[in-house]
Order: sequence, then C-alpha cells, then structure tokens
Amino acid sequence: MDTNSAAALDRPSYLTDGYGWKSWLLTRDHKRIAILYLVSITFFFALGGIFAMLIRLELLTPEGDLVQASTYNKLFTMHGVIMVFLFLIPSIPATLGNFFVPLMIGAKDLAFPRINLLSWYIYILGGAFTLWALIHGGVDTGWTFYTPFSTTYSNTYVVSTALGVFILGFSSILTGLNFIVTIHRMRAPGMTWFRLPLFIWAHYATSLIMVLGTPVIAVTLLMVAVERVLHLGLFDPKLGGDPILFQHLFWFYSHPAVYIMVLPGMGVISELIAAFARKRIYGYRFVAFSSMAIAVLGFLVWGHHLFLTGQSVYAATIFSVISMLVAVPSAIKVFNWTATLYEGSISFQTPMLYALGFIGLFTIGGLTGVMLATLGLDLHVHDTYFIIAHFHYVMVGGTIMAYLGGLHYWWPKMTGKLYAGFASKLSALLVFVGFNLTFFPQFILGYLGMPRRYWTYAPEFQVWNVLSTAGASILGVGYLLPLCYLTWSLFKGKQADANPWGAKGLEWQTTSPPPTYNFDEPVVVTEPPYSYVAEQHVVGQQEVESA
Amino acid sequence: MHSSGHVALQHHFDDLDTQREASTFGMWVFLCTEILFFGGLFLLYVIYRQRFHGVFVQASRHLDVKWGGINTAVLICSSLTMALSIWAAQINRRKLVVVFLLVTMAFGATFLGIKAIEYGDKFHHHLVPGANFHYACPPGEECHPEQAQIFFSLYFCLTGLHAMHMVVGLGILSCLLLPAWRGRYNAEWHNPLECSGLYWHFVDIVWIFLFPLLYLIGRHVA
Amino acid sequence: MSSFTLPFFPEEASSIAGEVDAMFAVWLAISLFFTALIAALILIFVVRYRRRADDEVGKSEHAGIWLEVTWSVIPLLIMLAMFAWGAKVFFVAHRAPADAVEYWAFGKQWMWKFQHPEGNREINHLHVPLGQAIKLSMTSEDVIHDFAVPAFRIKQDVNPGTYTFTWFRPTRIGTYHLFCDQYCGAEHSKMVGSVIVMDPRDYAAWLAGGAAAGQSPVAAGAQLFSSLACVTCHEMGPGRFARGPSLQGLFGRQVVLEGGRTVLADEAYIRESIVQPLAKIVKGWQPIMPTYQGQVSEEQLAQLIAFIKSLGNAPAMATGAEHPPGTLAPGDSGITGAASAPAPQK
Amino acid sequence: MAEEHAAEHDGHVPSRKPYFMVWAALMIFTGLTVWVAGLNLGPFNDVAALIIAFTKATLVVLIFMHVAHSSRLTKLTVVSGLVWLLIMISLTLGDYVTRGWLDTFAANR
Ligand code: HEA
Ligand code: HEA
Ligand code: HEC
Ligand code: CUA
Ligand SMILES: [Cu+2]
Repeated sequence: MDTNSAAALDRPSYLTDGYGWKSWLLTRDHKRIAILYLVSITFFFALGGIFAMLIRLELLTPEGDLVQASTYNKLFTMHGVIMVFLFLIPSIPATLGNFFVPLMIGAKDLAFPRINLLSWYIYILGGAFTLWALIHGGVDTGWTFYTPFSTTYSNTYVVSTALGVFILGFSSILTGLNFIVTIHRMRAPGMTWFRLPLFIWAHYATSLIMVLGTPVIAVTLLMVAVERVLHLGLFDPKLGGDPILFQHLFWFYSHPAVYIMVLPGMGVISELIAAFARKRIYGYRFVAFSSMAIAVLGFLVWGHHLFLTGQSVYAATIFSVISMLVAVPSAIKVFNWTATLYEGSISFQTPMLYALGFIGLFTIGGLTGVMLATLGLDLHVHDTYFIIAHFHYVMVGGTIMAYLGGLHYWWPKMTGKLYAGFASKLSALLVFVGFNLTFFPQFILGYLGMPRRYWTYAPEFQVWNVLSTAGASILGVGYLLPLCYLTWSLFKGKQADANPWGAKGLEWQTTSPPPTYNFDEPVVVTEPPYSYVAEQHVVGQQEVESA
Repeated sequence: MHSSGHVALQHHFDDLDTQREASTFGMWVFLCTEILFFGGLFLLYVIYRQRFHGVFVQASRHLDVKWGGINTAVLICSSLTMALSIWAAQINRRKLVVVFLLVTMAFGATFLGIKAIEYGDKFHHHLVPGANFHYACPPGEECHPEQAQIFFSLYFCLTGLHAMHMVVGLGILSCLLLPAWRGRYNAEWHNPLECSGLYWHFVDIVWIFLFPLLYLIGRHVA
Repeated sequence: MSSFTLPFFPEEASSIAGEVDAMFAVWLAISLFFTALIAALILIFVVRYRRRADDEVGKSEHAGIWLEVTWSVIPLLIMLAMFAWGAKVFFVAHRAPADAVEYWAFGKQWMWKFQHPEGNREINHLHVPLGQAIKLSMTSEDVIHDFAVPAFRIKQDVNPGTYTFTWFRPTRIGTYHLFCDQYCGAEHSKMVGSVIVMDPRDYAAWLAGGAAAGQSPVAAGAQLFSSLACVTCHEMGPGRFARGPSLQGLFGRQVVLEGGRTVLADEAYIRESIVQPLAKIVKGWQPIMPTYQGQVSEEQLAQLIAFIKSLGNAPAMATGAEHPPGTLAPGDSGITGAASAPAPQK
Repeated sequence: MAEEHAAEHDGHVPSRKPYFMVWAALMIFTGLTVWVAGLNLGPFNDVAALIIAFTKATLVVLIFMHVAHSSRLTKLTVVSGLVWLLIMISLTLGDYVTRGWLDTFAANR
C-alpha cells in the first residue's frame, strides 16, 4: 500500500471529513455531491425499473388484463420520464463526472462548488414535482409530451410533470456550465488539452450540449404548461397553430440529449479500455475530436424523429443525410477502441466485462439507429417496437453498461472499498444475457409492425413479448445484484489501495478515498494520458475482487 | 500573486484572477443558454410570422409604439448607468457605484411600471389570450381573431419572460447594494458587479429585438 | 394455437413492400457484417493479448492515419448509398402515381373514418380493390394519429388542422392490420382496424351492396359549394364578373399572393383559404371572404376540397370526373413488382 | 485577459467616453428603427429592423459588456450562442418553407 501511506491516512478523507446530515446536505465538496446524486439517481432508477417490470408484465398477454389502458399509458410515460430525465441524463455526468472531472484534471474542486450543490437541490426539486404528479395520479402523455394531446386532451398531471422536467433542465444546465468552466480554467499545470483523459473530452462535449440544448426543452415545456393552464394558443391547431412546431422544439433538445446520455458513457469506456488493456487509446486525438463532432453534428439531425409527421420531405432528406454523418464519429470510436485491444495487456476484471459488452450492444443499437435514419425504412418501423429496441440498445445496452462499468472501476476510489469479484462478474453476465433476451425480440416485433405504447396487441405478437418479459426478469436480477454487493462492500469490503487496478490517471495518484481537496500535494502533469511504459515499474495490482 | 489571500478568494482557486476569469466565463456560458431559452419563443415567432404574415402585421398595430419606444430608451439608459457603476468601481469611487446602481434600478422599475400600464391596457381591451379574448377587427378589414390570438400569446410570453428577467435583475442588483456601500467593489475586485452587469445588458439586448419585432411590424400600414 | 406461431417477417402486400424489405435485408447484411467483424476482432484480441503477468503493459502505438480514414470513409460511403436508396423509396411513398384514386381518412379518438370516392363510408375498416393505387388524404379531428399498415410498409401521421397523404397499391388479396401508430390517448391501442384487399369484381359488388352508400365527395362538395354560398362570390364559368377569383384549375397551380409571394394551391392551402381566408390573400383581390371556421366539419372541408380539385383545368365545370382525361398514365413510381392495375370502376 | 487586467491594477483609469457614445448611438438607432418602420419597404422593413437591432446588440455586447477587450474564448461563447439559435431557426424554417413543394399527386402535373 504505497500511496495510501500512513501519513496520508492520518488526515481525514472526504468521507470522514465531517459527520452528520449537515456535513452532507450543505457540503460543497464535488465528491460528496456526487454521492448525493448517486443515491438519488439509484432511487429513481429503481422506480423507473419497477414501472418497466409492470409494463413487461402487462405485455405478457395480448389482452389488457393486468392494468387498465389509462394506467398502462401512465406506466410507460412515468417510466420514460423518470429513466430519461431523472436517471440517465444525470447518471454519469452528475455522479462519476462530478466526482472525477476535478480529480482527473488535478483540480481541487469544480469551479463553482455552491452552484454544484444548488444543481443537486434543483434536481431534487424537479424530482419532487415529478413524484408529486406521480402520486396524485400520474401523467399519460408519453415522455415526448406531444401537443395537442398534452395541452388540450390529456386530463392527467401534465403541468406538474412538465414543470418538473423544466426544473430538472436547470440542474443539468448548471452541471454542464460548471464542467465547461472547470475544464477551461481549472486544469493543473501541465495538463494541456491533449493530455486530458478522454473521459474529460467526453464530458466537455456533453456539457456543450447541456448548455446549448437544455434551455430549449425548458422553454418548450414552459410553453406547454402555459398553454394548458392559461389557454394561450401557441401550438393549438384550432387557432391555426402547428403541433409539429412543438415536435421541432422538443427534438431540438431531445436528439442532442441522446448524446448527453451516451457521450459520457463513451468517455467511461475509453478509460476502461485504456486501463484494462494497459495502453494508450489508439487514435487518441480522433476519439477526442469525435466527441466534439458528435456534440456539434448532433444538433443538426433532430428532424429524423419527424420523418412521418408531415414535415417537408426535403427537410426530411437533409435530416436523414446529416444523421448518417453523425454516425461516422461513433464509428471512429468503436473502431479505435477495438484497435486499442490489439497488442494490449488485457485483464478481465468486472469493469472490462461491462466495457466489452458496451461495445457490442452499442454497435447494434447504433447500426439500427442508422437504419432508422434511412428514410425508406423509417417509413415502416417508425413508432414501432423497432424504435423501442433501438433506443434501449443504445441507452441501456450502451449507457447503463458504461455507467455500471465506470461505477465498478471507480468504486474503490470513491468508497475506499473492494467488492466481491464473483458476484460482480456474474451480474455483468446476467445483465448482458438478460438485456439481449429482453430487447432483441423487440426488433422482430417492430419489423412485424407492433406499434409502441400499445396496451393490447395482436395475438400473433405474443411469443416475442413473452421472451422479452422473461429477459426483463433476468435483467432485473442482474441490476439488483450490484445494489446488494456494492452496499455490502461498504460495510464488509476490504480496504482498497490508492491504485488497485494499476491504472494511469491523476485520480489514482491520490488516496482511496481522496481527501477533501483531492490531492495532498500540488499536482503537476508531465506526460500524456495513459502513458503505460513497459520498463517503468507498474504498481502491482491488488487482489481486487476477492474481498 | 498579489491577489492571493484576498477576502473574496475561494479556497479552491489559486488566485483572484483565475477566480474572476472563471466566473465571468461562467456568466457568459449562462447567457448563451439564455439566448437559446428565449430562442425557443423566437422560433415560434418566426414560424408564425411567416405563416400569418398579414394577421401579425395587423395585430401589431394594437401595441403602443409610444410606450414601447419609451421603454426602449429607458432600458438603454439603464444599461448605460449599469456600465458606469462598474466604471465607478474600477476607479474606486465607492459612493458613485451605489448611486449608479440605484439609478439603474430606478430605470428598471420604470420599465416594469410602463409594462404594467401596457398590460393593463391590453387587459382592458380584451387582448389577453384566453376565455376573455376579444379581438376587434379594424373596420373595413377582414380579421382573424384566432391568429391574432397567437400573436398576442407570443407577445405576452415574450414580454412576460423578459419582464421576469427584469425582476430577477432587480433582485440581483439590490443584493449588490450593501456590499457596494461597504466598499467591497473596487479596482482590484468587482466581479459580482461585472457579472450582474452582463446579465442586465443581456436583458436589454432581448428587448432591443422585441421592440421592432412586436411593436413596429405594423407601422408602415397604420 | 395462433399465439404459438413464430412470425419473423410481416406479409408483403403492397407494391412498395418488396423494396422496403430489400433495403432492410441489405442493411441487415451490413449490420451483421460489422457486428460480426467487431465481435470477432474483440474476441481474438482479448484472447491473444490477455494479460499474462501482473506488471505487463500493452504496447502503445501511434494512430495510423490511413486506418482512421479507412474506417471513417467506408462506413460513410455505405451510409450515403443507403441514404440515397432510402430517400428514393421515401419520395416514391410520398407521391401517388397518376392513376391513383383518392380516398379520405379521418382520425378521431379512437376510431378511423374512411370515405370512398364513390361515397361509401366505413369505420375502422377500409375495403380496397386489388391492384388499384389508392391515395389517402387524411386529417384528424382532435389529436395526432398515425395511419399505419405494416403489410403495406407505409405509415403517416394524421394531424389536426391540416392534411397529410399516403398512398399504396395493394398486391395481395387479404385482410391486413391497420394500426394507429401515434400515441393518442387512453384507447390508442384500440384504434386499430383492418384494410381489406378484394378482387376488383368483389369490391364492385361490395360497393354496390350493403355498404353504407352515399354521395361521392365531389358531388357532396358541389352541393356544399352552393349551400354555403361560395358560389355567390366564386361564380363558375369564364368571363363573368365575380367578387372572388375563379377556382377553375386552381388546384396544383402556383398562386400569386398579395406582396408577391407565391404558394402552391394544395389541399392545405385550400383548407386554409376556407377556414382562414386572411392568412393568404390572392393578389388583386380584396380580403372580403368570410371565414368558415367552425361552420364546416372536417369531412365537409374534405368534400369542398374534393370538389375544387375536380374543377381541374377544364374550361367548363367538371362533373365529378376524378381526373381530367390524358393524365391517366401508368404509375411512374418506378417501383418494381406492382401488379398491373385494372382501371378503377366507376 | 491577464495583461489587460494587470493594466487595470497598474492604475490605468478606464475611460467612460465610449459608454456615452454607445448610449447616444443606441438612442439614435432606436429613433431610426421607429422611423424606418413607418416607410413601406415591403420585405425590407424586416431586413432593416433586424439590421438595426443587430447593430445595437453588437454595440452593447462589445462596449457595455466589454467583449471588445475580452478573450477569444468569450467571443467564441457569444458567437456560438447565436450560431445555435440560427441552426434552430433556419432548419425549422427550412421545413416550413418547403412543406408544399412536393406535389403529392402525380396526376396534378
Ligand atoms: C443514447 C441514446 C441514443 C443514441 C446514442 C442514439 C443514436 C442514434 N440514433 Fe436514436 N433514438 C434514441 C436514443 C439514441 N439514439 C431514442 C431515445 C429514440 C426514440 C425516442 C422516442 O421516440 O421516444 C431514438 C430514435 C431514433 C430515430 C427516430 C426513429 C423514429 O421515431 O422513427 C432515429 C432516426 O433516424 C434514430 C437514429 C439514430 C442514429 C443515426 C444514431 C447514431 O448516433 C448511431 C451511431 C452509431 C453507429 C452507427 C454504430 C457504430 C458504427 C460502426 C460499428 C461502424 C459501421 C457502421 C456503418 C457501416 C453504418 N434514433
Ligand atoms: C434510460 C432509459 C431507460 C431504461 C434504463 C429503460 C429500461 C427498461 N425499459 Fe424502457 N423506455 C425508455 C427508457 C428506458 N427504459 C423510454 C424513454 C421509453 C419510451 C417511453 C414512452 O413511450 O414515452 C421506454 C419504453 C419502454 C417500453 C415500451 C412501452 C410501450 O411503448 O408501450 C418497454 C417495453 O418493454 C420498456 C421496457 C424496459 C425494460 C424491461 C427495461 C429494463 O432495462 C429495466 C430493468 C430494471 C429494473 C428491473 C430495475 C432494477 C431493480 C432495482 C434497481 C431494484 C428495484 C427494487 C425492487 C424491484 C425491489 N421500456
Ligand atoms: C364574400 C365573397 C366570398 C365568399 C362567400 C367565398 N369566397 Fe372564397 N374568396 C373570395 C375572395 C375575394 C378571394 C380572394 C382573396 C383571398 O384569397 O382571400 C377568395 C379566395 C378563395 C380561395 C383561394 C383562391 C385562389 O385563387 O387561390 C378559395 C379556395 C376559396 N376562396 C374557396 C371558397 C369556398 C369553398 C367558399 C364557400 C365555402 C368561398 N370561397 C366563399 C370571396 C369569397
Ligand atoms: Cu390514434 Cu393512436
Ligand atoms: Cu434522434
């Protein structure tokens, strides 16, 4: 145990620097705020997951026998809203990003610690609004809030949910703002742009989207609320308004938002591949710039969600071709990760299993995305289960795999504890298998024509639905396991070294868990990231996963 | 650095300059999001203006160019005094900072007062969208209450959102008064003043666009 | 038991289905290739380069620019090719062939209403003759719906306040699912029905038989045109003084507006001219036309439009003929596999 | 950025003249935009109004908000906000303007 030297351990870590609820709820330490976020998003993930299980149970049979139609509609709406706005968007940035952006660039904290804490409170407030709507009877508009249904026809709690999402937007904006300023202004001496870990590049790109896109969804949902409450006509077709204008505004944010969801995941994967192949990411600059390219191009393709809404076919053509362009930087990433494995020194720790799973599932999700961007195909599969399968592959197969991989990778750093190796590998396997069983059949269902948001369906679709439900239960167990053994490790886990994986990166140069201001001595960076050099003595790897 | 150890220095920054640059930059990034926040409404304006060109031109004549123009002038003056209060801080004139802040706030309040008069007038003439909306057709012209209602919806959303920003701006400025009085803003350190100024000017700029787009488009017909 | 069949592909029952499936098959092959390639490379590398000693490190190499270019450009070219193909199919799907017959569809929470050119009306079921290209003009009475027939591989949102279109040429006799594919409220999943493709002779018999017959949309529109007093301003026939422009040959023409802009006189334009006449003023005319908002239902609007369309380019008032002679050219859609179309029965 | 502020601390007294000049220009432009709106220029009414508004905004940004003396990063931030707004408006407008272009029924040609 070298860096966790006795002297260093004499002073408190960020976890022991103050006790009691006040020291947490009024903290300005980015690491503690990350933990606050971690706990809250786990809660919302479980809630969204429960809704998912209810959806899958209802769909076990073609008839609507478990819940009523209106209840079903609320289920998938709350599932979508919670998973997207309360779980996936904050997931990696607000937990792993919050914790590791300052650590990885050698800063003492984010640029605006108070704003960081504020963003968590705003998140909680937004979540409270959403929960309030949920408890009082829920919403049934779908997570897309399409008008005029949401403004005029739905008689559920649209306004409080929309305001909830509106509020959550500001939480996201503040996080992004904080990251941008931090990455620009707080890098340690010697930490040049091309010495930044790819995780940082990914978060920088993500923050750009958060800052430039989120205000649009905020104002859009505000308009929905205003139209619904005050009966101002903004999208109302009865006044000559155009509901498709709402869709433009919604997707101007929500397409880039899917890159808010996946870019941080891609950043995590770059770190994992580098650490577990013990080599520099192949084509570092290409991977870095591809994040930026995705962020920028991602703003030009939102119309691919509107191909069949009555949008002009010429606009559709433009949006289609740019959607294809935005897939190129994703391809660059996938190929560079694969090439990094070549001549690496690959170990199969749990995080690496998740990373490899990510590459496979994201590739499938991405390729089907490009199919959807093909105008003639979207003609057939738009708004069917093909879409559902596509985005669960990228969001669950992609981002959640990355999130879990990252959580397992940095868990020893965040908590100072090691978790059980066998259970964690088992869970990675269960998630992979369960995931495919849940969502692959949905591609077939989609091509067969089964529409999404259907409470009942034609009987010939049943077999695939049964398979999907079966898969979902495996998946559920796969997610439940980490919850158990990670919690367990907090109490019974072995103490972790400063650098249990023998990985490179500033975050591994401080103690596990780090002190309040991250580093005991000022940091000076002298080498590019991932400088694994053979001659140099590499810290012996701790017996990590055998607690 | 000369500035380390300053009272305003937060512990995670190495020196005041980094802190100042960080917060100014942060403010700009925030203003960027504000552009897009208003941008959503501007998009609606552009699309509906394109669609209902005639109606928008006609409905715009119900807005009072006189009040709109005066308010534009008021905001421009407030921007000047805001800039001057920062200038006063830069030359260490403590009282002048406070005076300019107060004048800025007075202009801001005047703006809101005039806005209130205008809103009251719209209310009086049943031009507030909703159940009581009643759009009187100009004699001899065909009219379209529905589309005019969309115009007024946009008018209220845009100016309302703008007015809300003014209120927030007034709140921010009033928080600066006491520290300014205590001489906290001076040549070495006046960053909160600077950042609040950025916000105030931004709100002014929004109005610079709102005025012609809402008040003036029907003028050449009237 | 029907629930234990294991369907993979939906039936192909329209002229466009074959090409959509072909495109899907090609995409599937491309995807399989790339997924397999990446999976294989990963497997080979992780086995071949697995860590053998605790302090082993990988061999970092510098990026080969040609490799980066290769794996950017090849996928890009593939995608551009698929984009072009997809766009072509999309345009075909948005442009009904010349011999298409116009049907109307109205979406409403939670049912579909259809009107045949012959005047028959149906709810949730649509009977069509085999081989006949059918253009559906659609609108909604409340929220957004979506007309989707998987067996035809077509889909189109149906919006309130405006018109959208789709068309298909059924190539196989049978009954096919009709789904509402845009979420529209509680009973969205019950807004389903069927499209029944019949032999043209059976179809004719069906039309003549029990099905709810009625006036054709064009005839109904002509009646509305006089009962709503449109005719007082828009007098038919050349050379006569009128307070409003002649609607003869209006449809499909570019109309010059006050202020110099031009617009295409399509269904949306005509609808707008009726419900919101002031929105676009025809150059040289006064804005005196009253609005008919709220006085005509969506179905009546559709009938008025059908009537105005029927005025065609012919000098005299057309009498319900769907298409001016000479335009009945075979479909120029370029779709392969279309069944030869028997002439529509009138 | 650092140099410019170093200058400030060195006792350089910033001038207030530019502020008054910008103020005067803004007032004049306000009058101008009202006057121009009264003329009938057809579509150029909009163009003129927007050009004047942009000029005014640029003056405020450059002088009142000190961007003229700020880092490239600040300038980039301002510009990117505008560019993104432009992306949103132009692509959406592109949809609306081209909506009617496709003749949905080959028979009408
Ligand atoms: C994390 C989230 C995420 C991500 C990353 C993506 C990525 C992509 N998505 Fe997806 N998408 C969603 C989330 C996401 N999507 C959601 C939530 C919806 C539905 C919303 C709703 O309606 O509720 C949706 C819907 C959706 C649609 C609308 C479908 C419809 O409603 O009709 C389309 C259409 O173009 C689309 C396209 C794409 C494309 C082109 C990509 C690309 O970025 C993918 C790029 C990646 C690759 C291509 C893989 C790697 C490349 C290679 C291995 C090289 C080889 C490649 C080729 C030869 C092509 N998506
Ligand atoms: C991040 C986003 C995300 C995630 C993670 C998921 C996860 C899952 N989703 Fe979700 N889904 C969406 C985003 C997401 N989804 C969106 C945006 C929609 C569209 C909504 C709309 O149409 O408006 C959608 C819609 C959607 C549908 C379509 C509904 C319809 O159109 O009718 C279905 C159907 O199968 C589904 C299934 C699932 C399943 C089985 C999971 C599984 O992966 C979930 C597994 C997780 C668990 C089972 C929880 C794990 C358990 C715990 C942590 C402990 C909890 C405690 C106890 C149970 C004791 N989802
Ligand atoms: C009081 C007279 C009047 C009546 C009644 C009237 N119109 Fe018109 N209509 C006009 C005038 C004048 C114009 C041209 C100015 C304009 O575009 O508004 C016009 C324009 C139109 C146009 C656009 C024509 C073009 O050349 O682009 C259509 C379509 C139309 N009317 C349909 C109808 C229908 C259908 C009705 C009855 C339901 C009707 N009108 C009733 C006066 C009338
Ligand atoms: Cu109608 Cu769904
Ligand atoms: Cu998208």
